[in-house]
Amino acid sequence: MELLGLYHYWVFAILLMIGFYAVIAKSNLIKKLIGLSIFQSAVFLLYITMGKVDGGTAPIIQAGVENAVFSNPLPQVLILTAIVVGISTTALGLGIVVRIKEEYGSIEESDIQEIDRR
Amino acid sequence: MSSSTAILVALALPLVGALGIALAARIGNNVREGVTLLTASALAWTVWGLLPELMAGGRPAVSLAEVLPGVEIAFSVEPLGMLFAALASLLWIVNSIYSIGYMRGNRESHQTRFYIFFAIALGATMGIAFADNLFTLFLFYELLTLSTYPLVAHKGDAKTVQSARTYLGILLTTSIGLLLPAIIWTYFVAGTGTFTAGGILAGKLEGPAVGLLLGLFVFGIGKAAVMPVHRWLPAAMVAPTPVSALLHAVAVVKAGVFTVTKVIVYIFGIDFLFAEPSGGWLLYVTAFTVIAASVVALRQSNLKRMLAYSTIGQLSFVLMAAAILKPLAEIGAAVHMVAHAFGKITLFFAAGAIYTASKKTEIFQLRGIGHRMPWTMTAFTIGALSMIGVPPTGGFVSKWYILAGAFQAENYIAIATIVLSTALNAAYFLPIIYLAWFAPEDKTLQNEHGEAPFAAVLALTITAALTLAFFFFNGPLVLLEAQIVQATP
Amino acid sequence: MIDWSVHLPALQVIVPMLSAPLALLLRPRGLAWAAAVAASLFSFAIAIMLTIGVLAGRNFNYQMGNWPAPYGIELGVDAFSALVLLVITGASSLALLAGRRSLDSDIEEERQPLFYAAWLLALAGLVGIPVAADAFNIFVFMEISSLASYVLIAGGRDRRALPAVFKYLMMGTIGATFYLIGIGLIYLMTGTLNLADMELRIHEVADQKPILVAAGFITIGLALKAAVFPLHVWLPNAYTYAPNVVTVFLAACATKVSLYLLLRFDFFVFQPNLVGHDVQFSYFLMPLAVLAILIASCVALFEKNLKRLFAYSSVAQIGYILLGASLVSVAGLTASVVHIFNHALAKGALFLAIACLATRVSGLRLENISGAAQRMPWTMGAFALAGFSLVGIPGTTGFISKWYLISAAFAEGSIGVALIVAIVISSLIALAYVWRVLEAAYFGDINVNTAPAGEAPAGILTVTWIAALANLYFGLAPSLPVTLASSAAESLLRHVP
Amino acid sequence: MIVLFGVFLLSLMVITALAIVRTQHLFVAVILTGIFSLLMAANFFLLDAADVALTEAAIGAGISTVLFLSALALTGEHESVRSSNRILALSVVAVTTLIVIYATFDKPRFGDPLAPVHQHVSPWYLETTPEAIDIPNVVTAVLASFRGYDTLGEVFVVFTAGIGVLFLFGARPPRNSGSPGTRAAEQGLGLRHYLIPRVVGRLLIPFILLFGFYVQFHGDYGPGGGFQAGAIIAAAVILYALLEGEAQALRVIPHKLLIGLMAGGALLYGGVGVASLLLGGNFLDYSVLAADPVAGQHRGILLIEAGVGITVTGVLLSVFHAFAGRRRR
Repeated sequence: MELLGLYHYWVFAILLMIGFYAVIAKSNLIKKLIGLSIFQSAVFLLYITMGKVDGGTAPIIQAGVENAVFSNPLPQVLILTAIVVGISTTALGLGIVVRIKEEYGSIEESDIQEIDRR
Repeated sequence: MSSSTAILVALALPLVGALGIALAARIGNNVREGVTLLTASALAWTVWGLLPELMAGGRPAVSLAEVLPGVEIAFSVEPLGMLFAALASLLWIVNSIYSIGYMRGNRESHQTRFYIFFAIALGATMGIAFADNLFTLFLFYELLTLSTYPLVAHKGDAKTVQSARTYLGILLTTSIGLLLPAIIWTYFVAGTGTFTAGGILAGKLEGPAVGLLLGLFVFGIGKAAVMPVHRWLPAAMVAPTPVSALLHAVAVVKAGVFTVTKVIVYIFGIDFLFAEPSGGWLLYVTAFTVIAASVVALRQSNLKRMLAYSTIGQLSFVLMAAAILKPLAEIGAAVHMVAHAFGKITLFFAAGAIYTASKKTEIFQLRGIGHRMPWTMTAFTIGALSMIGVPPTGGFVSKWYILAGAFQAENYIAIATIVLSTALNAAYFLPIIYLAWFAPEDKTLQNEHGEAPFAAVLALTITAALTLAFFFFNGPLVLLEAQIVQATP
Repeated sequence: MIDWSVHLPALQVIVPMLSAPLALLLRPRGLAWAAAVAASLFSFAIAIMLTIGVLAGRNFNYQMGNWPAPYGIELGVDAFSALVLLVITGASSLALLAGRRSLDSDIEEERQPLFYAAWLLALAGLVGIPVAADAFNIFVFMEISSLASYVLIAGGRDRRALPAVFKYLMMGTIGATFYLIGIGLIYLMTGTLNLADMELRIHEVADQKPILVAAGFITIGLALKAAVFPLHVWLPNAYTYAPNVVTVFLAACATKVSLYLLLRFDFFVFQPNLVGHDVQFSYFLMPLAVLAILIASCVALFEKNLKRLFAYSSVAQIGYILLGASLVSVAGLTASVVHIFNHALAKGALFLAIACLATRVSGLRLENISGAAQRMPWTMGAFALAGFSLVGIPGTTGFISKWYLISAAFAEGSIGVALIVAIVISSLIALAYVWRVLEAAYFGDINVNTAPAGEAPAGILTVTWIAALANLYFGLAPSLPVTLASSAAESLLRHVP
Repeated sequence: MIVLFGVFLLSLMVITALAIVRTQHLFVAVILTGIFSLLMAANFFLLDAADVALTEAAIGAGISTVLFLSALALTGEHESVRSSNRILALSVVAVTTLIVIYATFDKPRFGDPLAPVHQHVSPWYLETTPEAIDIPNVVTAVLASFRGYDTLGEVFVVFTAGIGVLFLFGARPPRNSGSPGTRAAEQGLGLRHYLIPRVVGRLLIPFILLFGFYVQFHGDYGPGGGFQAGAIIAAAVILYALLEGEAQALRVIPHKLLIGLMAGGALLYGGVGVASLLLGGNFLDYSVLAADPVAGQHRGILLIEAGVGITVTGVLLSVFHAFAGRRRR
């Protein structure tokens, strides 16, 4: 269990790294957005991981079941919110990318900089 | 009118006047000039009305607002400020008369703007004169800089704008870069910036820090034109002559030396500074400026530029007198401010009158001009003699006091500087007088002209008369200024 | 009878927030503007009432849904938040009042309801942050304000607005996510999200590595959003290509809110708990602040596009705010907080004046406004006044900030002197770049092709002058911001051991 | 067993993420992102986060993929430049990762019931929910009531995104190149000519809708709620649009109605808050909505969940139509 816990945190770190790398290094705007959503997903993982309790179940209280162990509901609530925030950002980002394509004819950052410099 | 009301009225009058000028300009030019003259007279009347109370030892004061804790906008009248305000307000009347002649004679554009900013500049001058603390002083100091900028850049062509940029650049750079930290430092160390007889820094600061703070003040107050921050003054000569005459021979530059003197007397305290060796450099720097400026003046061919360098020398002369740090010399400094004001404004008026009548700007063009413009050149001669310090002119009186102070302090550098600068002054003024009166006219030049417009001649006659009168009637002034040093505990 | 004054903190947020969908539904379309103005003015009024309450010594705490903190979400308003609220709602109201015509020309009529709805959302998001006392709630409102700001900036006519927004979106989201990671780590160690509760419980955390890392993530994340040098790269283009009144709004308050948060977090949560954090905080921020002040000012000096020029100037001014905070003293923090207020006034007025110029001049470049003052004397007058305030000429708000900042630096001894030199140099550079504009406008030759035809419309001009005169008023009678700021500084420092 | 499964899922996620970054084919990348989200959802499920898993599946794998694909249709599917500033990226990323891993050393043990996270606030939620709100799903209770203000904010985030996309696409494209006629016709028809998808789709849509409503109203008892339901209902309509064509879908739910839904849901949520204000409570204090506080909570949660569902449906559909209705030039 201990190892699994650390593994979760490390996967969080690795996913964070992969997403962050894509955001910085990729020139394609869509790819950047994909990177951004991986980056955010990693954070979701961090929160949900910390909410887990050994032997717990989803925090839904059932009648007649006594002494059930529940996982922590709060991180789940927070991440529910964060997921929705994430999709909102992605949607807006995609909208901007489409508009950039219409105006510039390209969605490569390097091309756009080139066009603006002219 | 109570005296504290009088202070506020003196501050507000020029601003109200500026508004009045703007409105009157819609009616007509004569009304506009009428408003200017009216404002100037009312101001002089108000300011001079304060004089009796001052002579009796009163110190009227008024506080407007506390901007920050311990930092107020407050005003008070003390002898130095009274002297400065009285001088500026009196000369504004004369200068306004002159302006009418000059501006119309030269068909200058934007005359309304000119009169408006002139009035604002005078308002700022009053604020500086009556400021009760460093903060208030700084406020009006910057206002003066900004309000004179449009006057300097009046012509608006590329060369003028370039000069005006130098003007503004140096004045604002020094004030924000050096004066402001100095002021905040003072408040930080002393907890206050109120001008107090005997100074406020004694015991709060010591060692090299004193010299450093003094340096921040002296060079931060760029208007005092101590070398090397003097370059703005020749640059400002692109302005119309009335501006050069009142502002750059009296109001602005005197605001500079006035501020430095006030800082020395009321912030440092002369005894504290005298006892503190790290402040001694001021004497050498000013002495150097006196000599160097005079040498440069000697080499100028443009009349106004020569006068500008002469002003730089004379300003440092006042500061050097203050830096002797002896009572007689302090009085001499104050008296010299007045004497130089009368003399220099006369000289500028004359230069402007020559330009208006003949469009001549260079010294070598002045051969024999005395016969065409006898009034003007007589006044010029009186002004020049006062600069050199020949009796019976005002310049003699002040040099006398300063020399006495220097002997009192046994300060041989000061004595030598005074002697040498007198010789140099003579060396650059006497040739002009000689050319004007005794040299034959240059026939190749267009010489068909007479005197300048009546208003201009009237003005310069008045100031020349004042220069002479000051030699005989300086008693009350000396009495008044003696209060500064008496008040020192 | 309901005592509405209790509900003020909640109303501050929900008034603009709920007005947004209403503005979207309004017919005819012209009403959207009116609705936005009304909502904005209303929230300005609420901010004023909150300020009055705070000045009277009242403490506003509000339990959302009546659930006790730290279980429910708490709102709280103190002097610091009141000042930031005033800035936000004031800037929004002025910009909206000024902006009708200007926006009409930037944005097609059918898109306007959407635009005003986005504006109100941005306003709601921005005011939601200073009001909130819950770390995660702050994140939610940060996102509302960010997303809405992206929309507002994307309304710019120039197509370069789009890549600028995209960059802003990327960096903003990374900043917010960093913040979220930091909050997560703190939550992991303390089990709470309420700021006050957090402060108490971090004490009990035995090992502080995660907290230290959290401090790093939160500081960097917020620094990204606050455009702290060198994380400012999104700012210049975003401000430059946004519609002019949007620039007014955002330049006055968007980065300020993040700075507010940065200070609040560092002083309320980290300083009291992390050993030596004050020193780390200073060593981290002070060099950045000085670099920001000097480098950004220099860039501004050589910039020819007016809006970008002042955008870089904003980066430098953010440096001033940080510099004061990095001294970790009452005087320094007072300087910081006062400057948040004063800079908003100066920059707001400047960008309003630029918006005025934009009504008559196309392509806001230095060469295009040559001689503009002759045709637009009122506009340039306001511009000059606001410019003086930016430089710090006495009698204007900028001077008050400089006064406090330099006073605070004097207390620091020899480092202080170096800081003063930096402040003074950058003030002089500011003078130079403001003057360059003024000189072009006042003494440049009129170019027949590009010169403005006449003065800006009276409406926008009036608002601009109100903003410009506010610079003068608060320069001569600064007791309101100074009182709020010094009380904010004291409450911030009370948390430092 | 679960441990092994967890490790397997996590490893798969890392591999997928790497593949996403490496591929130059954006279509592949998007589909992989969908798979990534599904893996993530499965992992959430393992970690007892049923609600989050459902949301991640519906939004991350479903809606997000649809949006990416519609954007790709407008922008092109190939990434032409590989990486621009790799060194900078690698160094920034490396530093960040090291810091994160440094932080993990002192983290409480995974799943430790005594960890501070589980000690302070969360037991209170678990204890208070049965008595004060009386619904089984504690996540819903926290989401809708204890932290209802966050959720209100969240609805407005979604609303903002909807407004944003509509605003962006309200601008006319600069040039009308290409052949709009054929393209429009194509779009208008959808998959109407393909029999099998059409029949299968038609069969599916009612069930999807039904499931959506179930998730909406069953959120108090099991995993689910407005966000998930909104996403699912939107998915049903999107499927309909794919089958019958854009135009037909818009005929069923016209544009104006969509905007009404967007604004209406948000207003409904806010309105509940204002109502509780007017009834003498604090903002979003549902207890005052009925004579009995618990009944009031029930009523409040029902209404705000409805508001959430309405807004999410409205926004997602508006965004979808905005993308789909845009012509590629």
